[in-house]
Amino acid sequence: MEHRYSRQTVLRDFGEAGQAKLTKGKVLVIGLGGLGLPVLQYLNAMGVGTLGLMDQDVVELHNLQRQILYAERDLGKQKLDVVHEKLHEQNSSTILKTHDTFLTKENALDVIQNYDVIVDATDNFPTRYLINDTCVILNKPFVYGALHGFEGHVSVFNYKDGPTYRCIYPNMPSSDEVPNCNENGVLGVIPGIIGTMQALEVVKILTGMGEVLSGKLLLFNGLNQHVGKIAFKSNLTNKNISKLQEFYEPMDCEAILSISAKDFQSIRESGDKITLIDVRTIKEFNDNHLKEALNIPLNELSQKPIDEINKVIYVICQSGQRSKKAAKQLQEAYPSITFYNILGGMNKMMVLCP
Amino acid sequence: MEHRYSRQTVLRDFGEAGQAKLTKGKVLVIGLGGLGLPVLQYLNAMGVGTLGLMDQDVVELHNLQRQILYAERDLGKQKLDVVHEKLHEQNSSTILKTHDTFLTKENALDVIQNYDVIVDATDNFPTRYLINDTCVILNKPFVYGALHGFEGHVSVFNYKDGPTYRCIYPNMPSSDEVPNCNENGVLGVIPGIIGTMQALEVVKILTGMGEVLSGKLLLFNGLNQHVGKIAFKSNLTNKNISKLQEFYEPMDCEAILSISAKDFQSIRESGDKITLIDVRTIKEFNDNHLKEALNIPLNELSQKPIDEINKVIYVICQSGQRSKKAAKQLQEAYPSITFYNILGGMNKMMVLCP
Amino acid sequence: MTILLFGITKDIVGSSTLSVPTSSATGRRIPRTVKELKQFLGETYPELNKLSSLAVAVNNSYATDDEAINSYDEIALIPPVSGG
Amino acid sequence: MTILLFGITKDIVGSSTLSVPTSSATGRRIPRTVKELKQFLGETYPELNKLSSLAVAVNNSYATDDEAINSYDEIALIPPVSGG
Repeated sequence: MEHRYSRQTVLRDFGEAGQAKLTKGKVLVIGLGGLGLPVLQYLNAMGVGTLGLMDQDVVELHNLQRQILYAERDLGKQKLDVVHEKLHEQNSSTILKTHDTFLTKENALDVIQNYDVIVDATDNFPTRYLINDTCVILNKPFVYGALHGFEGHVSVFNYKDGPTYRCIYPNMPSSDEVPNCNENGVLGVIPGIIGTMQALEVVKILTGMGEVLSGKLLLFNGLNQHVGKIAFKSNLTNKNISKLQEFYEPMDCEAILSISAKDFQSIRESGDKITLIDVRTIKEFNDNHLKEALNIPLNELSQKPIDEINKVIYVICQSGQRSKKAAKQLQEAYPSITFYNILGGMNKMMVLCP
Repeated sequence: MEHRYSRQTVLRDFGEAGQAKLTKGKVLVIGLGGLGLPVLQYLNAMGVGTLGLMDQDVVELHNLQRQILYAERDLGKQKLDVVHEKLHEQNSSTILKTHDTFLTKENALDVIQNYDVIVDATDNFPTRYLINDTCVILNKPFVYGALHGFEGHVSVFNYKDGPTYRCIYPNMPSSDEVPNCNENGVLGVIPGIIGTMQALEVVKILTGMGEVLSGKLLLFNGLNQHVGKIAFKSNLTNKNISKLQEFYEPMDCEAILSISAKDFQSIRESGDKITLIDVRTIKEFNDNHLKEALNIPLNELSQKPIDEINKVIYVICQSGQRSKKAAKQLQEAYPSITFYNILGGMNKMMVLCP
Repeated sequence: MTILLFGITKDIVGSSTLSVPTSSATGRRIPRTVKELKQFLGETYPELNKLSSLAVAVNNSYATDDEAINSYDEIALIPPVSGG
Repeated sequence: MTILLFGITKDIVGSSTLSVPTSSATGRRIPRTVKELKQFLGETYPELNKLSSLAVAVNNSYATDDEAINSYDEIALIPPVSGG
């Protein structure tokens, strides 16, 4: 009587059969931001059996304006951890698989092959093209959503014989022609509208209910709630991709490499020589620090020259926030060095090596 | 630099001016269900200054399929409490006003006059008509959303000179012609799509940005993501309402009256004679109970006759869930008696009179 | 003429569209106004007659009972819905 | 002919629609294909020329560069967008 999904299983076009198909479904959501969160929250609520989560960012203040899963106390935490916890609390029956990485040319085929439907909830072109090409190679449908200001796009690419992302946008725009990574901003509620529409497409693909938005690009204009659809066709060249490109541009919008505290600890234990900059204040540093760390507080970073003999430099702070900023600043100043931000910072390191 | 709302204040048509208008805005959301939650979560994320919450239901298992704010551990809790806590954690700057009641003919004018925009996120016709009439009397715009299966409606009624709900649907349908209260079910993600569209209309009303969906009924069909708009005009008769009707049908979809534990304790302290039925098991009852309580376990309720000399009977259990069922069952069996469910049950009473 | 059905009307008819003949080959009277259309449909689907508050749109505009309809009009039946 | 602008094209032009003259009163050549339209617009808004991956829809269908356009066509410029 109090069946959890009774409000939807009662629907003639969905029913218990639809629910059973959701339970069997495996969906990977790439990106835990404005689009990925509503997709995950609704699919989890509705009873999709297996959900894959992939992201490596931490929760930042400017995320809160549209990423409604996060609370203020989550600032600085790994998105992956926060989302995993909240989704489990929301529906303990869902199998949640976490992928603590960004999507790369190296891992894309391995990860994506395990899922039935992929959701493109990223914020940058390189990852969108990588998702497209991987899905074409593996013959997986992917549900696309993207935003610009008050506008949004939704479509389902590579669904059965349907067209792909490259059938509308054959080549990746160069970085100076179209703003990347939300540089242009987005009204907070727009990703909610687009993300929920993406979740609906996932449900239609998994259950076979209704008409999948394949071969049509939905254009939403938030200023007047106008919804248009553009029809487009498959271009066989784009359906015949057999391997990934040699090169997709850096995936992380903020272009900072990162390393988990655990992996960093393994490197420390390997005995290799490490260059580690701790960007906390002198006081914090004096309270506790890793023995190989060199202290350069964040606000002094621009005055202190870095020895360019280093190939790799790790950067740490208390939680991973200031070190991210520092790594970004250093990466711009010293392009010949590779900087890694240590995720979770001293907070995580203290747990690993108390 | 790390401005919380930077992703939207950077938008030319919104800007710091739009943000300042949101901060000043006062929005009442009536109903903390499938529609009300995404409206509140996005308006809270975006920085609307004052949000009013109104509902008196508890979280039930079948809510979780679409009401993504709730976690499994919230089952049985008052929606109002859970939503208040989560919204505060999400944005501690928002002024949250809780209205621990359903909207009634008695309180509607008093409550609604304090807000700039009203969001109709209810699940029944009587409340929709009451909201409409109150907003017409007080000259407030209200953002309407409603659902049926895979479909949804969105519109803004009574916006400036624009038409009202009665300009499309002049009279309340009788209870046997159109299903009320989700009897027909709804696909979990549809309220997410409609609710986020409602939130967008609130933002447009508060900021003056874009075109408000006034004089147009948006029809969303989830099966094919088709969005249509029907134009309609004001009918002056409907704009000239000057007082509420004598009677709107019972507001709570499940038609059970309830009383807060605090109010019930006041009645106890007043010394009036009270008839109280405790529907917990004999064991629970023996462990602890209120001294005037009569024990009839829920599963024996149908066998034990109730004395119809009582005009009012209060019903209690541990958390308020079983007593709600019991009150419903009793109300149907004894229409001449008025049954009240004690919200929060013994859990709340124990705090009030340990 | 084709009629789009929403909400409970779709459930009553069991389909999201309905075709109404525009020639009198069947001998039935062809509806010329919104009111006649409602009556026409009510004969086949008596449950539609119960809907006291049924909105009808002609070419995406709300239409009153006396509005004329033609075979090329786009017509939609939009009953109130209550879910939330 | 009226052109609907989306994404960055709207930002470049500063409006959500753009009107292109369909008579040659101005002496400028009237665009007859999608490609000519892009060139025509690029003369007024040089930043549009930078968009290597700009989709154009004619009457709600994706159109290739050599597709013919007429004054009564509904045209939309739809550049890729990246936000998420």
